[in-house]
Amino acid sequence: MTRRKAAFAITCLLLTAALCLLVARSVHLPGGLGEPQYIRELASRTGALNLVASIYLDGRLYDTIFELIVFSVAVLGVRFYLSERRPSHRPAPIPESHVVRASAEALFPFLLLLGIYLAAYGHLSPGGGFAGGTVAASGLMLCSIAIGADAVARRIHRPSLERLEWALPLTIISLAIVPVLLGRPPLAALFPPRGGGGIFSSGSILLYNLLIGIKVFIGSWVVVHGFIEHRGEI
Amino acid sequence: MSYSPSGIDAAIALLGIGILVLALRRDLILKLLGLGLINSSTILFLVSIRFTPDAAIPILPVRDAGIVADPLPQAVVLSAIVINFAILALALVFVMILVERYHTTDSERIESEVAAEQGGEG
Amino acid sequence: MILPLLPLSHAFLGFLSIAWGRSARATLICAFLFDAAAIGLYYAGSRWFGPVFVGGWKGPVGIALAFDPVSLAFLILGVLLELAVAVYVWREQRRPYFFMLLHALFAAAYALILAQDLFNIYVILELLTLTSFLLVAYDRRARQVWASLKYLLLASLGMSLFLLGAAIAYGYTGSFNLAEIRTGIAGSPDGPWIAACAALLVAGVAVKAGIFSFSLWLPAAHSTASTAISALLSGFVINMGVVVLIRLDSVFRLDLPLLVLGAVTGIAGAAYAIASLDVKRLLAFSTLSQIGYLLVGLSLSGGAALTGVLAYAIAHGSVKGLLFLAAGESSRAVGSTLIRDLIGGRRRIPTGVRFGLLVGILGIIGIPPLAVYVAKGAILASGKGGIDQAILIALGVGSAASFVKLIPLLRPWNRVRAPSRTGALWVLVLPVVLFAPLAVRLFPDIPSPTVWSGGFLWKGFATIGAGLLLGRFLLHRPLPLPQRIFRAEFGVLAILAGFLLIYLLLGGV
Amino acid sequence: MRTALFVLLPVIASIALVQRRRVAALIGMGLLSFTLSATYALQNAPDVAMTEAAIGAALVTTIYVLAIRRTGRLIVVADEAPNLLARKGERLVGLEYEILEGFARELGLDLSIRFLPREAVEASLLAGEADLAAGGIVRSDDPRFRATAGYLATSLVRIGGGSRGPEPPYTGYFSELLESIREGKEITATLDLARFIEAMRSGLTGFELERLPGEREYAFLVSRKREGLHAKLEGYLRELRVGGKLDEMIRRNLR
Repeated sequence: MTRRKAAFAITCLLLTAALCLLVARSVHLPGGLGEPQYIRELASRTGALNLVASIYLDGRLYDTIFELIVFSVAVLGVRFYLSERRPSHRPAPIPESHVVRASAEALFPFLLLLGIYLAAYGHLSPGGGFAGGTVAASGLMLCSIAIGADAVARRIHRPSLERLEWALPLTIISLAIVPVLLGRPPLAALFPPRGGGGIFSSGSILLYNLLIGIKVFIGSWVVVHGFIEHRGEI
Repeated sequence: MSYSPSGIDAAIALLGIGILVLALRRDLILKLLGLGLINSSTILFLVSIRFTPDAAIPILPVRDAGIVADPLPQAVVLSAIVINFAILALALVFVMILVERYHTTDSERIESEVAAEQGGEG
Repeated sequence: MILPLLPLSHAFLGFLSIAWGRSARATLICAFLFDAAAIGLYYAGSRWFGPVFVGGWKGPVGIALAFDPVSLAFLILGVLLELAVAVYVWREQRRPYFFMLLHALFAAAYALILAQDLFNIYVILELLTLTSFLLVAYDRRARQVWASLKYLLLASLGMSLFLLGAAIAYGYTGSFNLAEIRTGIAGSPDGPWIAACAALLVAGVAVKAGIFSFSLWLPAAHSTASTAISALLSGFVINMGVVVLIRLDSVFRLDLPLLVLGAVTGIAGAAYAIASLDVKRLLAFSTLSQIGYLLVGLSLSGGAALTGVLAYAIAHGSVKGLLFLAAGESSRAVGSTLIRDLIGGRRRIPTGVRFGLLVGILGIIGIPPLAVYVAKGAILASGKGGIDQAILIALGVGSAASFVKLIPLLRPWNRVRAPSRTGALWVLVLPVVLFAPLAVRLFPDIPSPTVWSGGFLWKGFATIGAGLLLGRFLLHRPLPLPQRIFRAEFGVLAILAGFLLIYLLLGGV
Repeated sequence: MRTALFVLLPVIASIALVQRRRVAALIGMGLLSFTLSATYALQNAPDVAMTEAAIGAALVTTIYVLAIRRTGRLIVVADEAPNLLARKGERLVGLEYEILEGFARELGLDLSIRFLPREAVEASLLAGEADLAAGGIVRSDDPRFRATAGYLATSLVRIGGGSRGPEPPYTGYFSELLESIREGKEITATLDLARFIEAMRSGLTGFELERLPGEREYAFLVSRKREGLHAKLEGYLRELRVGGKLDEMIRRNLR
């Protein structure tokens, strides 16, 4: 039995090493390939300063929408697969601490604002809807640690939360389809870019960033709340 | 000439470690961590593959008309990170369901118990 | 122009079905009508089906979509199974989330048949993995959850390898677009990266495509899922891996790896199917062996063979969907999925279900007027003779031999009246029976005179006869096949070994 | 700087993933994510760095930490007993529940209560599936278990010429028994005071009732092998009794 295990481990080791060496051996990219040609077009077409956001929410919006579907399906899935399992035991309560509570109260508005800023300025500086939504949700998580998840959950209107879970992806998909009705290619930008580097400079990227931010804020909170209710089950 | 590792080398090393952990550790949590490592390694690989040392970050305006780093791999990597998170959350929920049923996270023990159940049905 | 709407409308309906709650099942009918309308528009010669860059972006930034014969064939198969599944689950009390998953699955599948961009394919494959993973475990039974978690672990590893391959392709050609990668390769046809890139991409997809040694998770997942889901996964979703392989085959020269992988998959699948005691497991392994047939057909490339492959995918998909639905209904009537119990309790299997089983089994072993015979003939006709011809015939023998065990179930004459859901079976029986006349319209490339010539008919019957004899011979002689390889820990090992095999076959060393 | 990080990454990963303890591995992986994030920032990818820090490092580590159990569990098997250990909506309430929760907290364990049919409770404890058995168990001299000192006095009532032997006093769940009583079915059982009162409330009439002689007490059962746990629980109960806390709990739960 142990010999079989050792043989198994050695085979794994050899095959993994072979894979890594083969990949490493065949990839020799010269550094300094220079600037890709599409960059000039990118900047002028979307009006966004952040080129990554231009690609993520305009050029490759189609990928992003599928990614958002993956995220939404997963969030709904976490709720669905946890919902019919009442916690099999009551986990020990998180110990109360005044320090944690005070710092959570101080940090929560700050994190929320930071999240909104990251989402709203995603086309001008690094950040974007996903990072912003997560940062804002982390403020909520901090509160659940400080004053208890149930207390936080009680203050959130559950039906409207559940409605938003499907309404936001529906809105985003509809926004992607709308250009067809206007006679343009699907998933084209909704508004023309204004340029100039202001907050409304980049057509629809701001809108998408905000919608994704809210979606991610809710989604990651739902996931984390589910895990808090079922904490310590593994 | 002295050798200095690039991001690609680091990514491939991480990939190897991740695969070994996925294959050899029996605990499901560690398997998932190994999978996370594999996913991270592909992300590092993508970010490194067109890396140019003296390029500027892909946010305009670019200082002194230098070249800009390729934003495309960076944009697609964002999708990959989110997808990996989504899948991990569901995998953890499934591990919870398995633990509730079999009281263990040892993959080989779960496998044996599942096989025994199937045998029992026949 | 409307290409992105095909998948996006499904995603839309998916979220809508959560909103509609109790009447969620109606969205399935909406989706079916929409897709059927799309096929109708295509045949009416609409110019909306031209290739398109989403959002009007060109170059590496934009995502290219195209609707070609491959897309059409798989769209038709998808619509067939969509209708069958919709009819099947109509009476079941399912939660809205179930319908949402179904829609997300179809959204991913229809996006995949249009995709021409490696990263787009990666994202879609992840969505496909996620939804099939959730659907397999939908009833939350521990066995299903474990099968589906194993699937997830291996599929995620596969997807990482795929993304690595895509990254290498991007690094060298500066684009994820398949056409631009093809141009890039044509520019420097013997770069050392090409073999590694192709091997990573193929290994990644092979995990999803049900190719042997990569897809060791498949039998457990396909056989433990609930009936409708098994039919959908085995009939349709598994083909999505084949779609990606067809796309990759147009960029890299994959003939040799596909031939070898196809032969191994076909033979191993048939061997394990012959040894199965459980009807759903038998069907799942038979899927493996049929995928092997598809890959061998694909390795023959060339126009006619590709048409044959597409015809085969539709034929096999509808037959396998039919078989899974009929087997599911039979085991519901008998109360067990073991073949022994099914044969013992066959008096309880309703007549309609038994008729479905009859058509399915005759169809899958390749009895002439039915679907699979035509498609097999089309693939055989394009073979150059020699080794691949021999492999194709051996696989045909194996697939006939796998079903010998089920022959005692085929007694349609004694009438059994019992409530059963035969509506969905009819949806699939019709295309299986009427495939031959339809194929003339669908696939004008199929050389009908050759397929229906005396020599081919003779060959077909001889293959089936040999298969039946082999199956009869092996009926009470259990094959000594290792069952340990289906355990979780072997999956990773098998993927690594498969990667090395492909790399060597591509001449990478 | 970059090169140093590239060397550091595999080192952190290999140290993290050979750890025996999951928590240690998890902390290592969290650290790795932050290092990766720094690497991305140094490779001209600020957006990726931010997303990796927010999702890959923070969110992923959070859900892992929440999901895995850092503490052990105190597994208790029981059948529901009104006012002692009962479900109220989704919560658990009752005297025994308060005692057990306090005890589990003192041990630093998570309390996990599994409800079983009455006849399966002792068997489960014997099979080593649980640490304690609870749920209105009347103290007896069963040699297979260690019973704690009684925490509350009670008595036994036999209904309908029920079982004379010690165990089980009834079969199935108590809630099923109540259901049968409400439907007016014939039942035979031996009930303790708490359950008997509940049964009367549910309309138990027209049965032959017999109060068994002798003073009885409610207690917890511990497996014979778990001497240490038994001693700790005895100590905890003694503490509650001496401090007057027990009386207060009894008053609160059994008005």
